[in-house]
Order: sequence, then structure tokens, then C-alpha cells
Amino acid sequence: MEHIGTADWIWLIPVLPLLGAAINGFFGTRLQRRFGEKAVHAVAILMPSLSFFITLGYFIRLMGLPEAERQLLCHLFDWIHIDTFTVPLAFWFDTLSAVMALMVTLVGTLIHIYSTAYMHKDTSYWRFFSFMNLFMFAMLTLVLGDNFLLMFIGWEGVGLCSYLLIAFWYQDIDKAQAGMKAFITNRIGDFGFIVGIFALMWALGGGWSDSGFTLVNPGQLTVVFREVQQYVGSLEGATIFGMSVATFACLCFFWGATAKSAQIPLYVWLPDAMAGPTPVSALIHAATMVTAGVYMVARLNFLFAMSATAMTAVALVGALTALFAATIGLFQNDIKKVLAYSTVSQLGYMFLGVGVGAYWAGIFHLLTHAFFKACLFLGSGSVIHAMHHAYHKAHNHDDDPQDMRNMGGLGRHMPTTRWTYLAACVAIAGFPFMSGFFSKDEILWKAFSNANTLVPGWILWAIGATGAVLTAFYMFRSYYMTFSGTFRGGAETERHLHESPKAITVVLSILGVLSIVGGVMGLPHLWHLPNWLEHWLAPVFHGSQALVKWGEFTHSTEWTLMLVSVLVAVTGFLFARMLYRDNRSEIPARMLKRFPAIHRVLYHKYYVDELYDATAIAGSVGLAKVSDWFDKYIIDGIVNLTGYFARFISWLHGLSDIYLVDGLVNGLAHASGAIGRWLRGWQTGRIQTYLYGVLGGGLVLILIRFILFD
Amino acid sequence: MIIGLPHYLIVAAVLFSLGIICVVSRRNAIGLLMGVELILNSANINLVAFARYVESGISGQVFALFVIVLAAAEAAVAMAIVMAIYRHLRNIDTAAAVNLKE
Amino acid sequence: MTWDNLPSLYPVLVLALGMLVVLVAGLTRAGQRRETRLILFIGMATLALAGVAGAGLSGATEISGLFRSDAFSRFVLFFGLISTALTLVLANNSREVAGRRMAEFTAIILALCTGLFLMSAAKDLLMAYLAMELVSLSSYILTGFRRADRLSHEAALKYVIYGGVASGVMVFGMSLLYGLTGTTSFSGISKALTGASTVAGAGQVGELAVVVAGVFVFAGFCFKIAAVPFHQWCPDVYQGAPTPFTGFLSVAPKAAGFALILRFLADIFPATGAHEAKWPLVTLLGIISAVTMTLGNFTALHQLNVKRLLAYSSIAHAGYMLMGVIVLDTDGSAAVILYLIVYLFMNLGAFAIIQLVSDSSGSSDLPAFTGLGTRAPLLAVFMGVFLFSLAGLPPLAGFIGKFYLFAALLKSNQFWFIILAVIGILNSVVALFYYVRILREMFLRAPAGEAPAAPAVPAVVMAVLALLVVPTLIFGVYWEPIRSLAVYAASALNLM
Amino acid sequence: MTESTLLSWIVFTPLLGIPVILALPKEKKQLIRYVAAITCAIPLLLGVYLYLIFDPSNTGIQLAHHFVWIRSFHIEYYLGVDGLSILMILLTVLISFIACIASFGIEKYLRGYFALFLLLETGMLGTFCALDFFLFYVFWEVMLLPMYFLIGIWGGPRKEYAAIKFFLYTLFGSLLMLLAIIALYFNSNPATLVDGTPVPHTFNMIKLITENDFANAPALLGFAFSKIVFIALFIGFAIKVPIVPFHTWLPDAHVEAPTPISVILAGVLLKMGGYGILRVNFGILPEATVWFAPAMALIGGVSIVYAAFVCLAQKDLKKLIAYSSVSHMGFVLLGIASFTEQGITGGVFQMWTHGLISPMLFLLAGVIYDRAHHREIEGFGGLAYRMPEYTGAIGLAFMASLGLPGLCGFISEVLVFLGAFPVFRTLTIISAMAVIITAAYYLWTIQRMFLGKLNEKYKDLPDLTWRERFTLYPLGALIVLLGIYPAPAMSLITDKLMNILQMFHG
Repeated sequence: MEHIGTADWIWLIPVLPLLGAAINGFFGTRLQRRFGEKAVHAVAILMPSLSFFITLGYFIRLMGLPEAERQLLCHLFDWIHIDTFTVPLAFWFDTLSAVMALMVTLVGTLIHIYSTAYMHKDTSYWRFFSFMNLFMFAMLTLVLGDNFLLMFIGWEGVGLCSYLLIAFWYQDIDKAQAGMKAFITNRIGDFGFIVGIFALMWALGGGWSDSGFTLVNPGQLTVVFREVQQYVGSLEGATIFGMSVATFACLCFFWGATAKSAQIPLYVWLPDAMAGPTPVSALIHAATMVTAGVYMVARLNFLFAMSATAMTAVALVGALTALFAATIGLFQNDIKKVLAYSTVSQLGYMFLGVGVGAYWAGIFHLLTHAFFKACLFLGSGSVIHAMHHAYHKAHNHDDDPQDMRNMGGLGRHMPTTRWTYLAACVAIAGFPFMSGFFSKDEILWKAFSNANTLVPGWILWAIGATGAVLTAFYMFRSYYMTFSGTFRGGAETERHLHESPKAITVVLSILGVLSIVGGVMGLPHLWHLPNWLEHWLAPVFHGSQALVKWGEFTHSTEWTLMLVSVLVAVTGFLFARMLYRDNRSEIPARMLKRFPAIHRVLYHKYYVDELYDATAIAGSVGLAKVSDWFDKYIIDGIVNLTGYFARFISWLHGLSDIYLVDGLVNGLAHASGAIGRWLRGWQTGRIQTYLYGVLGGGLVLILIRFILFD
Repeated sequence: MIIGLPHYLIVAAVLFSLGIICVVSRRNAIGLLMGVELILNSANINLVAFARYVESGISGQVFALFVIVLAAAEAAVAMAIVMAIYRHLRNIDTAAAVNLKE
Repeated sequence: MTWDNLPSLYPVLVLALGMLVVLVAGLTRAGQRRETRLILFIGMATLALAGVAGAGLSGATEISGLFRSDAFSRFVLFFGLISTALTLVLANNSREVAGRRMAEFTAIILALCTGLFLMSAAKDLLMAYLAMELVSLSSYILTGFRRADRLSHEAALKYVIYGGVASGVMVFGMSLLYGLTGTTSFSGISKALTGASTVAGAGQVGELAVVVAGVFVFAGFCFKIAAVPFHQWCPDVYQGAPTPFTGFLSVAPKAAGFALILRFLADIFPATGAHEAKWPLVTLLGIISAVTMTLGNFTALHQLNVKRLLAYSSIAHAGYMLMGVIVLDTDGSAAVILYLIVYLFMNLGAFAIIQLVSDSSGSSDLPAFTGLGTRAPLLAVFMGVFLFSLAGLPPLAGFIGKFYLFAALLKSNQFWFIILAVIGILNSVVALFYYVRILREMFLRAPAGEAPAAPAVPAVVMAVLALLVVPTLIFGVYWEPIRSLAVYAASALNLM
Repeated sequence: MTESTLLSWIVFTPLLGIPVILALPKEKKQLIRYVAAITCAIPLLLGVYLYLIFDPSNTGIQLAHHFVWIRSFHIEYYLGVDGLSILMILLTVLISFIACIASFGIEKYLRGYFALFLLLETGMLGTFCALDFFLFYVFWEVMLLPMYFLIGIWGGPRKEYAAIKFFLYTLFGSLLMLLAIIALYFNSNPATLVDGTPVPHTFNMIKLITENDFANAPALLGFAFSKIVFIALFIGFAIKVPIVPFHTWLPDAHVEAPTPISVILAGVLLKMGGYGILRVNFGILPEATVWFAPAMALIGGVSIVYAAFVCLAQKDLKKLIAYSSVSHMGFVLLGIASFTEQGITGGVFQMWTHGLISPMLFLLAGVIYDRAHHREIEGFGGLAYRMPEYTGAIGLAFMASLGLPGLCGFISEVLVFLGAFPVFRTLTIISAMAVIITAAYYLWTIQRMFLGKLNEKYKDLPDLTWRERFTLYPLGALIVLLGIYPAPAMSLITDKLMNILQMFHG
């Protein structure tokens, strides 16, 4: 880390989309009314593309630098500065963030172009593009952030944008509900992330002993990634809550990642997030935002590598999520739901990759996944767009344009969509020489051969492999149900089916090509071909290389595993083809009747949502009601000097307007009211009682005098 | 047995308690005033007795004289007020004069 | 009694002379006419002359052990003169009092003023008794001054009977005290009580006799300042008496009563000797103070007649002032004197406004004040200033008075004194509630139905009000002068 | 208007405005409003000038205006500003000016309203500037009077009850404080007045802080002196913060107070408690503060979590914001009780950021109340369609309040948690959980009020008017700017806070 180049324009990369968001945000309505949609999307597309070119420029400059010096810093100012503790507002452009930024800007720009067609003639067109640009800003800040807190701005920023975009058509209350669910689940994750930051930072500075916290070296209190990496050595012996600080911090960060990247147990929001427009699902819930968790784990590779338990947790959760989500995906009828669960599953693979220590493999799968998953989503978007258009023309408003059961045989009407969708399916399934094959196979091989996790490598491999079979099956099931066979949606609508406009098809084809070609970045060592990506990311991950251990296996095992993964992909494909091609066979129907229970459980996502509603949400709302009652009656009651008293006055004199407080029980005021009433009773108006007072008063005084002083 | 200081004191004390009882029990305004007079006179007896036996000086007697004078003044004022009450209430029963209360 | 210390009696002579002149003027036809400007003029002239006479005096002259004219009694003299002058002006413009009998009212109140000065100057039991009787008798008459009003007579009746019994008990106490100590002068009593063993046989009996005598004497004093066991006359008399006189009654006699108590205690426990004997008396007074405050405030919570409410408030304020008395040092008495000065302005002011409102609306109950904020905003604001000052809120003078009382208590750092201060704090919170209830009536409530006419405020009364509001505001911010006056007066008492 | 009298001008300009306003004729409503606005603008301009000439690195008292006031009781008129009070003074002048503009909607008894409003402003400014304990107490109480009438006369349906409750709560606290002040005075070491006359005791806060050590003062009421005086002062300030057991006056006062007054109440009055604790408790009784710190942190934590849950169950928008204020002020306590650089800076900065966010929230609540005349959250629905600009503004305010990074709420929140984590580990984690509940109730409110089908009752609700924009946008801009670049505000306080921390670590 000795030599850090300075680059003073990196801050433009995130800020340009922010500028775009601001322009569209404040002047969007006027722009749209006066110059039409053109002006709006002109601004919206220009900004990310500019960012893309700047990123490309710096990417090339980075390529030019010698390997050890491939990191650029753009320091703007000290964001938070308190005496010795400073948090700089600075952007960090090293090989990892370069690759990520490039992917984000490229895919983002393409999806912006796609959206111009998809969102055509939507009234709040400007608002959509403003939020999309805002999202680009947040994602780029997250990726380019130089320290935890700046990354956290991006982290929550993307959460906010996903909320705004999921609930884009806020008129429909369920879509708004989905948005809120996403934001709150993310917020639960962010809570873990923040606690992780605190624990890590303070552990660097000193340590917790039984007598509390002792600050050893205040100089090391930092949140900047590279400085954390420098001082991480001092975490050796430190323990917190009984486990090593590294483990605790990593588990907290991973808790944040599970929310952001939809892993078990906080994945529930992603399927509902499909309520948003399809380009949103493509950009945010497939390519960029959900991968933030993987990027974070990769960025903190030196920390994760220090604790085996944390790595095992990441790998295991990743593998289980991959399998679990794949099972749910099998029988979904909504095309976007299928893709949603597929995303969750693929993310599981990425976490499996980074979990076992093959960080570059995780990133490699992330990049390839971005291409083919975006392509799949946009493909489904184009299908939905066409179906919606056709239904509209045929005045049929009750059928759901997203339900695959009403589709079929669209291949004839939408050739480009079909071929690009097929290309992506092939890539994701892992057919040989496809991008998916290289990245997924690398992950499975690294999982098999790793010696870092407490769980033996072959178990992880086995889970991953079964997941891969299911992936292939449900992808091709969706392909055949949509594009092959005869159109099940009625002749009238079929007449109006035609290919989507040029903007959509061009983007689809670009992504299709990328998803096929993408694999070239990280060719396996086995074939003695140059593995560019691993070499490119090496400086970032050299911190963890020392700690990560691999089992020694002969080349033959590696070849056999590669063959097995090809076999897996092919079997999945054949099965799907047999069951769903041209919708001819009735096996699926018969299976449905024989095992209705299994189907219902899988279709209803193991009733996890209902479980959460019953426990967490009902619990907190219940607790809220109890504390509100407690606050209104108990605390307010005891302390309230005037409430009950005012009511008492009115009861006494029937002055209704003073009767203000209903139902407020209150001790003190009642007491003062009672004393007052009792004392008043003495004043009877008869002189005799007064004279008794004189006599009695005198006697009492004499008595007190003797009681007290004798 | 010769009459000494204690005898006077006892008479004064008895007179004082009679005055208190009269004041507390009588309902008639004038009865009450009589009670007040009794109390004042008991104080006079005390004063005169102490002047003779304790101080063997005359300040006690001077004090008694003043008390007598003031008792008369007070009686005059009280009578005037009772007269005013009578003109309104037709009776001087203190139990009737109770609308100033609580 | 030599001729050269006669000047110290000039104020008394002037007042007596003034009284006679007023009575004679009252008989002449000019005095009979409804126009009573002549009577007022004579009254004010007498007060001014007495003031000039008083100002001329300096230093301390004792007259045959009976009477001591020093800075302290001169303070009480000026206090009495000012409050009488203000009351005269108010009475002159009040519907309850004005009319042909204004001459008698002025004459009697001048007599009362003389009594106040004598009370504070008394050095002898006889003098104390005489002065108290003079004040009491005059106030009996003035309480029943409203000829047509049954309430006024009933109040006077109760007052005269209650006062009679109380002064009777006090005299009996004084006789016992005389018997025990052989002298009637305060200093003599103090030497007898604290010096040699008690004359009439030592031991338990002597002790009991002293206590009974002390309690009976204090019964008379407490009646005068309306402290708890002997306060029951106060609400009825305040409600029955004509409003201007009620104002005067709540301020001047109470001040004289406190002056007498301070004088009495100062002479019994002079600065010289360390007095363990004082603790029983101090504790008794402390208990009386606490009970007075609490009873006054809590009973006032329920009042619906404003005069009666202020009666209980004045009882509570007597309780606060007793806090200053029990500390028995110059700081404590200076705090009491300061509180009295501030109390004069705020209480007289409050009663003046009640007088205006009850004159125009016929009743002094709370509903009469509803919506005053809209009808007569200036009066309502003045009343607000007086009430908030009575409640003891900082920017106003009432707070300064309370502040010094609490400071005197806390300075001594005695456990029970601090407890008393805390009780004082809690009482201030309760007190705020009933003062703010009047404000709520005035400002926060619009009058139901047709609003009674805004009270007509003659120019003179407005001047008096201004004379009362301005000090309440100014002394809240800059009270150096009255503080130095209080310390100067208190030092004359040669307490610790 | 020299350097030293600047503070006196800032504090007493509003007071000078009162007679001018009272002299104006009752009918000319617009004239009265403009005169009031100008009177509020002057302290704002002076505040800006103060900001320019204030030197953050000097941890001592600056711009002191100091002369003997009451010689007999050694009371001085002593105004001064330092790192602690500079932020609060700037906040007060800003929020008062904005509230004054927002008061243009008031119709009843205009002159009385603005007179009391200006008196309130003087009281607030005085409390922050006063460095003589007696003067501090006088200004502290001067605020009570106008607040009672402002809530009582111009308030909502239950205004009288809310007003008297506010008055009694605060009065009880402040009277306790009075006893503590007197006790401190009588136990203070001899000092000299500003003109050199030696005095046995002193009210001068700075001397009480620097030249006195109350650790070994005589016991009071049987307890250790510094502990019981600390508790008395703490209760007096805690009622104002407010912390949980003493907070029940806040929802009532906020719900019933007219919008501009609840803006002032939330924006400035709640900061008095925090400022008082830092200036008085921390300064004068350091060892009692160390003894009480864990309890203070616990109280702060409880306030945060408890109030957040209560918010979740609220039906009335203003009550919800009021309870969220209670929750946010819990951060202040948690922060300052941690004695770490980040914690104490976070606590003080939280007072500043909350002072920007909650006024904006109350203004927005006021906007919707002026239009729909009710504040039931369920009563609305789908407002975003009719009032997009308003939805944007309230969205920004809600996000800032729930601590969205990039806005100023986040910075103070994260600093408080960061600072409190090493010292109170589990408490901080539990309090951090409350951040989720905060997000939940704000989002649920947005859900019920702004999203979903438009409630046809509000088909024709107009969007923001220019006056409302003029009050909301400055606050919005500040919230965003200070979120990205907090240095201008934070640099003012850091040096002074480090100086205070010296006493605890040094």
C-alpha cells in the first residue's frame, strides 16, 4: 500500500448521477411538460454514461500502473473531524472498486436506455429517472467509498432508492407495502453493520477487559479501510462477548450483508420487491444493489480471513440459501418471481465463493451474474411489456401479464427476446464455455478444495451442485413455458403480440452477448490459460492470501468436478425440456396431483413471511401498544398534578368546560384536592368553632413543645 | 391560714377557665362578650396579685388599670357591632351569622 | 422621659392631631357633602407631616423603657404611612366606603396607623398590648364599615369576638409572664428568663409556667399575623370587610405583627448570649410556619371567591415570612422586612384591582373576572403582574423576597431548616396553581353571554395602580435600594 | 455596539421590540407581523456576525459583557459565549426567526401574541448567554410566563390543561434548581467581583467551575453535598430535556400548542436541559457527574427505546413527532454520559441537528393541520398524488429524523453510538436497535398518510404556499448541507468539549 496515486476527478463519478437526480428531481415536471420525455431521459442517460467514461478512463490509467501501485485516492475534505478522530470524505479507486464501478455504470447506463422504452408514457416519468440516477449515485458511493461511514452512506442510500423505486407506483397500497418491507428489513441489517463498525474500530484502538474498555493506542481509531488493514494485526487476542473481535465484527457485517443481499434469514423482501418496475428489478435487485454484500465481504477479505467461524458462517449460509431459494423457484408461476428466487440463489453461490476464501471467484460470479441476470430480467420485462400491450389492445384487464401459464409460444412473435433469453439461460445454467460455467464451476471447485471452513469442503460442493441442477431446471422451465408451445392467452391477444421496440431489443442483445462472452475474464488455471481477473484483483486480496489455505488435489479431481458440473447443467436442462417443452406432457399436472402438499409449501415460500409477521411485526406493534398505555395511564397518572384535580373541580361545581381529562388516573392531584377539601371543612363560619381553634391550637402547641423537648 | 399569692392565682385561673367555657358555649353574642370580660378580669387579678407579692411595685396595677380601660373600650365597640347585626338579623344568635364560610 | 427625646414622639402627635382635625372637618357642611376631597386632603396632609416628622429622627432613643424609636420602628412607621395613604386614595374611590362617613373612616385609619408605629416601637408588654388593642379595635370598626351590607357586619362580629378572646388570652399570658419575671419590659424578661433560674421556683413547674405564658402571648401575636392555629378569623373578615380596607388589613397590621414578633424575639434572645433555650421556640415557630404555608396554599386551591382566595394566600405568605423569623439573625429579619416591602406592593395592587372589578360587576367571585383580558387588557395585565409576583416568578419582586427567605434558611445549613425550605418550594408550586386559575379566568376564557362592562378606572386609582406595578417590576430586576433599607432596619434589632 | 455589548444587543433586541408592537393599532395585522419579523431578523443578523467573529480555538469565555448588578448579594450581570453556547444561540435566533414567519397564520390578539413571542425569545437567548447563576435562573424562569400564555390562549382544544401542566412541571424542576443554586452559592470559595471588590461567595458560574471544588463541602441533609446538589440540578434540567419519567408534559404541550410555538418548543426549549447539564452539572460537580454517568446513560437509553415504541402506537401526527423528540433527546444524554470525544461531540451536535429537524417536522404537521384541520394519521391517504412537493419535504424530514446517512441526523446519531459503545456496550446495542423501530414508525406514517389510494375527502388540497416554502426550505437545505459537510457547525464545539473532557480524563 506504499504508493497511492492521487486522482482528483474520481468524485465526479458518483456526483454526476446525483446532479442528474437533482435536475430531474427539482425540474422534472417542468422539463417533461415543456420538452416531453426526451429531455428527461436525455439528462438521465447522459449522467451515468459520463460516469462510465470517466471510470473507463481511470480504469485504463490503473491498467497502466505497475501492479503494486494500482490504487488511486481522491480526498475531498475531512467529513467528521473531532480532535484525534477524523473521517475523511474520500473516494478510493483500486482494482476491486474499479471493476465494480465499471460494471455498475455499464449495466446502469444500459438499463437507463432500456427504461426509456419500458416507462414510455408513464405520468411520473421524470420521477422514475430521478430516483434511478439517485440510485446510481448511492451505489457508486458505496463502491468507491474509502471508509466504512462513507460506504454506509451508499449502503443506506441504495436501501432508500430501492424503497422509493419499489413503491414507485405508490397508488397501489401493496406495492407501497412491499417498499416499506424492503426498507425496514434493510434497516435491520444496517443495525448489524453499524454495530460491526463500532466493535471493529474500538477493538483496533484498545480492548475490553473485565474492568471495561481501556484505550491503548488512540492513533489506531480509524474507519478507513486501508488503515484498518494496516492495524488489523492488533486484533489478535481481543475478545468481545466471549468471541474474538474479528469473528464478532465479521458476523455483524455479514448480518448487514444478509439483509442487503437477501440471504437467509433476511431475504423475504426481495421477492416482494418485484412489485417495482422491471428495469428496477433488473438494475437494483439483480445486478448491483444485492451484490453490495458480496463486495463488502470481498473488501474486508483480510478481516474475514482471520476468523474461520465467520468464513464458515458465510459459506454455509450462502450454500444453504442457494439450495433453499432454488427449491422455492421450482414451481413459481410468475416469471419475475422465478428470476427473483434465482437471484437469491445465485447470490448464495457468490457468498459461498467469498466464504471459502476464493474472493476473486465470488467477484467473478458477481460480474457474470450481473450480465446474464440483467439480461433475463430485461427479457422478462420485454415479455411482460408485450403481454401488457396485447392485453390492453384486447381489452382484457383481468389476466396477469406476468403469469407464465397465460404465455407460451412467444418465441415466434418475439425472436430477439427469445434468443437473448435463451443465451442468458444457457449462461446461468452453466453450459460449457458460457460465462456462468466458468464462474460457478470455479466457485464449486474452490468450495470443494478449501481448507478454511470448519465444514468439510465436499459438503459445500454437494449442496452447491444440487442447487446448480435445480437452477438449470427452473431456468429452462421458465424458458419453455414462455417461448415454446402454443400461446395459451387467447387468440385475440395473440394477434397483438409483437416484438418490443428497438431500445429494448438492442440492450437485450448487448447483454446477451456479454453474458456469453463474460467468461473470458477468468479462464480456469486448469486449461493453462491466462486468468486476467484473478491477476487483476490480486493486490486487493493479498492481505488474506497468507491466511487462506487450500487442500492439495490432483488435476484429475479438478477435471472430474468440471465434468460433473457440466453433467449437472445438462441433466437439469433435459428434465425441463422433457416436462415443459411445447407444453405437451402432462407429467407436471399429474405430479401436482400426487404431491399437492409439497407444491403448496414450496409455492407459498415455506410460509416464512407469515412466520415473520406473526413473530417480529406483531410483537413490536404489541409492545408499542403496551408502552403507550403504560405511558398514558401509569407515568402520566402518578406525576400528573392537575389532571385528576381539574376533573375533581368540575365534578364539585359541575363546570363542564374544566372537565378536560378523561380516564387519567392520578395520585398526587387527588391527594392535594382531598386535603384542600378536608381543610376547607374547618371553616364552618360559626364563631364557636373558631374559638375552639384558638383553645385547641394553644393546647396543641404546648403539647408539641413538651413532646419534642422532654 | 392567711390569704397568700397562690389563692389569688387559683381564683384568677378559675375565672379564666369560666371565661373560656362561657365564650365557647354561649350562642348569644352578648353572652360571648361577657365571657371575654371574664377572661380580661382574671388577667387583672393575676396582675394585681403579682404586683403585690412578686414585684412589690406598682407596674402590675398600672397594667391592670389599662386592661380595665381597654376592656371597656372593647365592650363599647362590640356592642355597637352587635346593635348593627340586630338591626339586620332581628336576633344576635351567632349561629345565624354563618353565611361567610368555607 | 426628658424633653429632648420628645421629637421621637412627633409622628404620633401629628397623627393624633390629624385625626381630630379630620373629625371636626367631618362635622362641617363642607365635610358632609358627598364630595370628600377635603377630608382626603386633610388625611394625606397629616400623613405627609407625620412622614416629615419621622424622617427628621435619627439614631435610637428609648423612652422610659416603654418605647424605642429606632431605624426599625421608623421603617414600620413609613410602611404604615404609605399603606394608609394608598388605602385612603383607594377607599375614596370605592363604592363600598365613599360617602358621608368618609371622615370617620379616615380618622379611624389614622388611629390605626399610629397603633402600627407604636406596635413596632414597643419595648414593654403593656405598650405592646396597648398598641395591639388600638390596632385591633380600629380594624373591628372599619371591618363593619359597610352600613348596608350584612356580610360586613357579620365579619365585624366574628372579628370582634375572636379578637377579644385572643387578646384576653394574650393578656392572661402577659400577666403570667409578669408574674414569673417580675417586670413587664422585654429586656427585663429576657434577663430573668435566660439569666438566673426562673424566679417562681425552679424545676418542672417553672418550666411549664414559662411555656404556657409564652404560648398564650404568642397566641395574641399569631392572631395578628393570622398564623395557622389562630387564622380562622382571616378568610371571613377579608371577604366581609370593604375591599380597600381588606387590602390594608392584609398588609399593614400583618407587618406590624411581624415587627412586634421580631422586636420581642430580638429582646428575648439578644445577640450577646448563645441561647440553647431558643431551640424549643424556634421549632414551634418552624412547625407553625410549615403548617401555615401548607394549609393556606391547599385550602386556597378550592376557593371561588377571589377575596377569600387572597385571604388564604396571605395566610400562606405569613407562613413564608415566618421562615425568615425562625432563623433569628440579621439576615433572617432583613429577609422578612424585604418580603414585607415587596408584599405591600403586590397585595395592595391585587386588592385594588379586585376593588375595581367588584365595584363594576357587583361581586368579587371568580366568574366576575372571566374575559377581563379582553374587556380591560391593562387591568388584566396589572393583575397578572401582581399574581405572578405573589407566586414568586423571577422577573418580578415576589421572587426576590422568596429568594432571600430561602437564602437565609439555607445559609444556616441546619437539617430542619432545609426541610422547611423544601416545604416552601413545594408550596410555591401548589400556590402557582390557584394564582394561575385567576389568570386563566381572565385571559384564557371568553366571557359566556354578554360581557359585563369594563370597570371604569378613575385617573387617581390608575395612578395608584401604576405606583404599585412599577416597583413590583423594577424591584424584580434592581432591588439594591430596598435590600440596603432592609439590612439597615434589621441591624437596628441587634439580633445575631 | 462594541464587541462586549454584542451579546446584550442579541438578548435584549426582542425585548425592545415589544413596546413598539404594543403601540401599533390592533387592526393593522400585516404591519404588526412585519414589525415582529424585523424584530426577529435583527438578532438573526447579529447571530451571523457573532458566528463570524467567534474564535472556536479559544476555549475560554468570549465577548463577555460583565458588570456588577446587585452588589449586596454579589450578583453580576455576566453574559458570555463559548464553545458550548455558540451553537445554541445560533439555533435560537434561527428557529425564532423561522417561527416568527410561521406565525403569520395566527389571527387572534396579534399584538399580545407577538409581545409574548419576543419575551420568550429574550428568555431563551438570555439563558444561553448568562454565565451568572442568578441571571441564568432569572432568564430560565422568564421563559415560563410567555410559554404558558402562548399555549393557553392560542392553543388547541385542551390548551389550558396542557399549559398548566407544562408550567407546573417546569416550575417544580426550576425551584429544585433554585435550592441547589443557593446551596452552591453559600459553599463557594471567596472570589472577587468584576470591579475587584473581594466577596465571600459568588454566583459567577465560571468561577464556580474553575475556582471551586465541592467534593469536600459539608454534607447537606445528611447526604454528600455534591451528590445531592447534582441530583437537584439534574432533575431541574432533566424535566426540560425531557427524560422518560418526566416527559409526559411534552406530548400534551406539543399537541395543544399552535404550530410556531411547538416549533420553538421542540427546536430550542428542549435544548435548555442538555445545555444546562453540560454547563452546570458537568462543569461545577465533575466527580458527582462521574458517579452519576452510568445512571444518566441508562436513562438516555431507556428514553430512546421506550419513546420509540410509544411512537409506534401513536395516532396523532404531532404526538408522534413529540414522542420522537423524547427519543432523540435520549441520544443527547447517552452521548454526554460516555465521556468520549465522539460521544460528547455527538451529544451536543445531536442537540443542534434535532433543533433543525424537529422544527421542520412541526412546521410540516402545521401545514397539514391548516388544510385538513385534524392530525389523525389514519384520516389521510395517498396525499402524495395531490401534494407532491409537500410529500418530498416531509419525506426529507422523516428520513433526516430516522438518521438516514448523508443527512445531518445520521452524523450525530452515529457519533453518539460510536462514543457510547466502548463505555456502555450492551446499552448502546439496545439503543441502536431503537433505530429500527424509528424507521418503522416513520415509514408506517408515510405509508398511511401519503401512499395508497387518494382519500377523496382531500381531492383539492393545495400544495405548499410561498410562505410555507420560505420557512421549510432553509431548514431542508441546512439538514442536507450539514449532513454532507458538518465541519462549520462541528468545529465550533469540538475544542471546548475536549477542554471539558480534560476534567474527566485529566
